[in-house]
Amino acid sequence: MKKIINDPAAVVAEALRGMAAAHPDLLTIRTDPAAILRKDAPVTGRVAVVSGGGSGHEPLHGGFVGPGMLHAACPGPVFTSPTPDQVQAAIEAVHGGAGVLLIVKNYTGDVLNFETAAEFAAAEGIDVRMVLVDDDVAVKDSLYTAGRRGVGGTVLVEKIVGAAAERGADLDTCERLAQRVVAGTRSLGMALTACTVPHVGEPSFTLADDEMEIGIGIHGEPGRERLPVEPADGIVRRLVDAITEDLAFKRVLLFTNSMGGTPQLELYLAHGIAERLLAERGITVERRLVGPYVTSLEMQGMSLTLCGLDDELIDLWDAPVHTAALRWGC
Amino acid sequence: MKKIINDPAAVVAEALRGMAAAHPDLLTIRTDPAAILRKDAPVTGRVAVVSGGGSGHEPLHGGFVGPGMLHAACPGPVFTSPTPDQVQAAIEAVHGGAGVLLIVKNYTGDVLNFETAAEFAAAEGIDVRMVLVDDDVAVKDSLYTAGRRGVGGTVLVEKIVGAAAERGADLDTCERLAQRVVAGTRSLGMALTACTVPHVGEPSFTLADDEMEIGIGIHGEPGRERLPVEPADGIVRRLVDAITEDLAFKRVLLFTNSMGGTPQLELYLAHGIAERLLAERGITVERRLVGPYVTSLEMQGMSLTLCGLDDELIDLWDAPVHTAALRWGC
Amino acid sequence: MGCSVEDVTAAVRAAAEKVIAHRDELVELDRVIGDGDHGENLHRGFTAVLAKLDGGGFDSPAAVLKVTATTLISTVGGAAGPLYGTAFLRSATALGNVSEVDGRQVVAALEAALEGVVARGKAAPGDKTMVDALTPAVAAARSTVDAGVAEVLMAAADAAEQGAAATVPLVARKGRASYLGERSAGHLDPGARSTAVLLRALAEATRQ
Amino acid sequence: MGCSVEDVTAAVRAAAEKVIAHRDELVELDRVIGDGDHGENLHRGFTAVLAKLDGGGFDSPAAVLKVTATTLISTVGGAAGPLYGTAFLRSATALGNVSEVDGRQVVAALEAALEGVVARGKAAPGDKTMVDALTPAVAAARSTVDAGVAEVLMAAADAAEQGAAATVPLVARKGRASYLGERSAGHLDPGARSTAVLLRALAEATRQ
Ligand SMILES: Nc1ncnc2c1ncn2[C@@H]1O[C@H](COP(=O)(O)OP(=O)(O)O)[C@@H](O)[C@H]1O
Ligand SMILES: Nc1ncnc2c1ncn2[C@@H]1O[C@H](COP(=O)(O)OP(=O)(O)O)[C@@H](O)[C@H]1O
Ligand SMILES: [Mg+2]
Ligand SMILES: [Mg+2]
Ligand SMILES: [Mg+2]
Ligand SMILES: [Mg+2]
Repeated sequence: MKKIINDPAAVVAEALRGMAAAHPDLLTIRTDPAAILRKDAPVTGRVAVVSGGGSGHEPLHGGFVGPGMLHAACPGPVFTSPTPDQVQAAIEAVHGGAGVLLIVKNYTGDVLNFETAAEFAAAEGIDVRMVLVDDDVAVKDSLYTAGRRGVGGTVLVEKIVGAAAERGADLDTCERLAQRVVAGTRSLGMALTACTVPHVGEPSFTLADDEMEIGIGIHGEPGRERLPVEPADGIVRRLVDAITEDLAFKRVLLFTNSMGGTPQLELYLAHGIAERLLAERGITVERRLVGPYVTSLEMQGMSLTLCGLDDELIDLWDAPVHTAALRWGC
Repeated sequence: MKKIINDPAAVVAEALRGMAAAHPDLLTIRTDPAAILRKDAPVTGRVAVVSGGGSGHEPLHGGFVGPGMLHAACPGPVFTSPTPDQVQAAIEAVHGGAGVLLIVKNYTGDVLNFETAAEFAAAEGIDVRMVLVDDDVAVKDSLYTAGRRGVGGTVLVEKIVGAAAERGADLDTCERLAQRVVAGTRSLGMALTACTVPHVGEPSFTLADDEMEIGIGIHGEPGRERLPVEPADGIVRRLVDAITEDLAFKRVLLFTNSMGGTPQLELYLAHGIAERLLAERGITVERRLVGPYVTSLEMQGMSLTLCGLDDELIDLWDAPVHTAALRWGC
Repeated sequence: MGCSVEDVTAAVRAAAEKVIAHRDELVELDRVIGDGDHGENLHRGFTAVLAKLDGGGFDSPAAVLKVTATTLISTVGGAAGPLYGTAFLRSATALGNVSEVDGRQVVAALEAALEGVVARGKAAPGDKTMVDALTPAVAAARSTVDAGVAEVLMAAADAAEQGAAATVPLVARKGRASYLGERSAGHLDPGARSTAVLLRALAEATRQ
Repeated sequence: MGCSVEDVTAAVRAAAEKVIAHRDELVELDRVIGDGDHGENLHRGFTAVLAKLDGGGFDSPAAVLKVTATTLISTVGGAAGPLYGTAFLRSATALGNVSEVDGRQVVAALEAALEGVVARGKAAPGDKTMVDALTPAVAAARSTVDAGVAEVLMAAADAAEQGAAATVPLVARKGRASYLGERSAGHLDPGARSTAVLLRALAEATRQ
C-alpha cells in the first residue's frame, strides 16, 4: 500500500485538519465528534440538510457543505458510517428551528446509526426526517439483500434538496422532494482496479490485467459481475442499458462520475459516449455533471447516474451553490 | 493497460467530443485542428489569452477556458505538444483585436511549436507575445537542461492573467503580469505510481512497492530522485523545503495538486501539513487551491506550488471566473 | 456461584481484549465479502470500552453492560456498532438491578441480545450474519439453563462457533455481503465470527 | 546518375515507411528517457506525409521535401515535429529548383538540415539529441562528396548509426531526457535513432 498518509488510524482526522485550513471562510470543522459545518450555521428558519457516511468518497459529503447544499456532513472513518453521537451533534449544531432532513445512503450501518441519531434528536424535540438514497441498479433483488445501495445519485439529491431548503421550503416539502428525486434516480458503476483502505493495507479485491468489475459499490465492495475488459463503447453501453432498463427516462441530468483514479480525459470520453447512447434512445440530456464527485479512494472506474428532471428540478439544480466541490451562481 | 478508451489514437478526439457535450453553453470545440474555445470568442477589444500543450493533464488547459481565464486551449495528443497550425488556428479564432498572449509551459516541443505559430500569426499582422512558465524546482541547473519545466504554476498564471485580460488590461500589461507571476511561482511534484500513456500501453516508469519518485514531471517523466516511501509528513516537508529554499516567500497562494490518482482525502491531509510547515516558516497563506488541476493521467502523487502574492494579485485571483474546472464569483 | 460486578467487569474486559487481538482476522474476513472494516471497527470500539471500564464505579452487572453498550454505539459506527450496542443494552435491561448474575440470567440476557439484534437488523437465521452465531448460542444456553454462568456461556460459545462456521456456504441476504449475491458463498461471515470470539472469551473468563 | 523528382519521392516514401515500421522501437526508447511519444509522433507525421505524396504533382525534388516539411510541422507536434520539419524545409531550400539531385547537392541539403536543427533546438554535439546522429552524418557525407547520391547517403547513414549508438553513455542536456540528469546515461536517444533510421532508408532507396 502506497499512500500519502501518516498513521492509518488518523487519516480522517488529519484530512479534516487540511480541509479546514483549505476553506477557512466556508467551513467550520469540529473534531470529536467530527463534523463539517457551514460557517454560517445554524441558519435560522431554514430546514437544515445533513448528510454523512464513511470517509473515502470525497468530495462526498464534506465537499458539498455550504450555502445552497448541505448544512452539515458527518464523516465516519474510511468506509465506516459515523456514530449516532456524531450525527446527533451535527444535527444540534445546524438545526435552525425548521427541522432537519437527513440524507442517508442505504447501507445497513448508515441506516442504523443515522436512525439512532434521529431518535436521540427527536427526544430533544427536534423534528428530524430521514430519506434513504438507493439508486444503485447493481443490486437487483431487494428482498434478498439489504436493498439497493446509495451511490452517485446522492450528490444530486443533496444539491436539489439543499437548494429548496435554502429558498425556505419547509421540512415536509424537503422530505417529499428528496423522495421524489430518489425515486427518479438510478446509477451503475464499474471498476478497472480496486482501492485500498488505509487500515486494511491491501486492495479490497483483485482484478486481473484483463478484467473489469461491473456493479461495484463505493466501499471497495466487489460488484456482481466480473468480465473481460472492453472498449469504452462497450463499458458505457452496459451502464446505460442497465440503468434505462430499470427505469424509463425522458428528460435527465446525466452525471458521469469518476471512482477516483480515472483520468478526466477518459471520463469526458465516456461522457460523450453516454450522451450519444441516450440521444439514440430519445432521452434528452438537459443538465450534466462530469467529474470525481462520489469516489472510492483511488479506484479506477466510473459510474453513470441518470436523474429524471422536470422544470422544478432543473430550476433547483441551477440555483446558486457555494461548496468546496460544487460552485456556481455566486 | 486498463483504460476507459476505444482506439488509443482517438482518445483526445473522443474526449473532446465528450467535453463539448458536457459544456454546451460554455465552450465551442473545434476538431481538425483541435481547439477548445470560449463560446463568446472572439471578445472584441480584449487581449486573448491562449494556452495549450499535450493532453493528459486535464483539467489543464481546456478546463480553464471561459470568462475570466483562457480564451482558447490547444490540446495536443497525449503528452505531445500541439502543432503550429493548430495553435495558429486557435489564435485566429479568438483574436479580438487587442493582441494575443500565449502561455506556454517550458518544454522544448511546446516552445518550438508555439514559437512557430507565433511567427505565422505575426505574419498575419496579429500582435502575439509568448510567456514561458518554468516553475518546477526539480530541474536544478538550467544550463545543462532544457530549463525548468512548466508544471502546476501554469494554472495560477492562467487565472491571474485571464482576470487581467477580462478587465481590459492591454497586451504589454498582460505580458508583464504573466512574467511577474512566473517569476514568483515555484513547484515540486512527487509520485507514488507512474502513469500509462494510451498509445504506449505500459507505465512510463516503474516504482517498487516501497519507492517514491521526487521531482517527477507531468509527462510521466521519472524525476531526479528515487527514495523509499515516507509518511506524508516527510513527503510534504521535502516539497516545502525544496520550494522555499529556491525562493523566499512571505504571502502566498498555496496550491496542493493531485497528479490525478491521489484521493482527495490524502490531498487534504497533505495540504494541512503544508499549511503547518509554512506557518512554522513565517509564510502567510492568503489563498489556497486544492485538487487535481494539473495532472498526469492516473498517476498517484502530488505537487505543491507556492505563488507569491501582493494585493493586486489577490484581487485578480479573486476575480470572477467561469470555466469547467474553476468557477467562482458568477 | 454467581458473577459479581467485578466478575462481569473482568469478563467484559477479557472479551474486549480478545476481540482486539482478533482485529486482523476480522478485517481480512470483512475485506473478502464486505468492506474490510469490521476488525478495525471493533478494535476502536472495544479499546474505548476498556478505557471506560478503567474508570470503574459500576454498581451492578447491568451498569457494566450498559456502559459497554453506549460506548460501542458511540465509537464503532458501521452495522456492527448499533447491533452490538443494542445487544449489550438489551442484555443490561434483562439483568435489571441484580448484584449477582446466575446461569438463568445469562440465558435471559443472551435471549434479549438476540431479540435486540433481530429487532434492529431484521436478519433471519441463514442470512449469513451475526444472528447465525447468536441464534444457536441462545438455544444451547437455554438447554443448559440450570447450570452455572460458565457452563451456560461455554455451551453458547461452542454453539456460536459452530453457527459461525456454518455461515461459510451461505449466500448473504443482509449487510454488505448481500451485494455479492452468490459470490458471498464460501466465506465466513465476519460478524458471526466476532460474536463467537466474544462469547468464547466471556465463557473462559467466567470459568476462572 | 542523379535523382529525379520521382526518385526523391520514392526515397522519402521509403524513409516514411521505414520510420513508421520502427514506431514501437522509438516509443520504447522515448518511454525510458522521455515521454514515450517519439515513435507515435513520427508514425502520425510520416503517415500524413505518405498521404500527401500520394497526391503527386511535384515539379521538383525541393517541392517533395517542402511538402514533407510542412506536413511534419503540422502533424507531428512535440520537439521532433518542428525539428524534422525545419530539417526538411532547409534541405528543400538548399536544393533550389534543380530537377535532378546529385551527391554534392545531397551534402548541401544535409548541411542545411543540420544547421536548421541546431538553429531551432540549440543543441550541441554531445547533448544526446538527433544532432549527435546528424553531425557525423554530415561530416561523412562531406568526405564522399564526389560520389553519387546513394554513396553519400550510405556514408551518412553509417555515420548516423554510429553517432546514435554513441549517445548511449551520454548525459542528456537538451530535450526531455535532460530532466533525468545522470539517469539518462545508458540509453539510446530516440531522436538520434530516428535520424539514423531515416538516413538508412533514404540511402537504400536511392541505391536501387
Ligand atoms: N441486518 C443485519 N443484521 C444482523 N447482523 C448484520 C446485519 N447487517 C450486517 N450484520 C453483521 O455486521 C457485520 C459487518 O459489520 P461491519 O463490517 O462492522 O459493518 P459494515 O458492514 O457497515 O462495514 C456482518 O458480518 C454481519 O454479521
Ligand atoms: N533541443 C533539441 N535539439 C535537437 N534535438 C532535440 C532537442 N530536444 C529534443 N530533441 C530530440 O527530440 C527527441 C524527442 O522527440 P519527441 O519525443 O518526438 O518530442 P518530445 O520530447 O516533445 O516528446 C529527442 O530524442 C531528441 O533527439
Ligand atoms: Mg463499513
Ligand atoms: Mg512529447
Ligand atoms: Mg464492514
Ligand atoms: Mg517524446
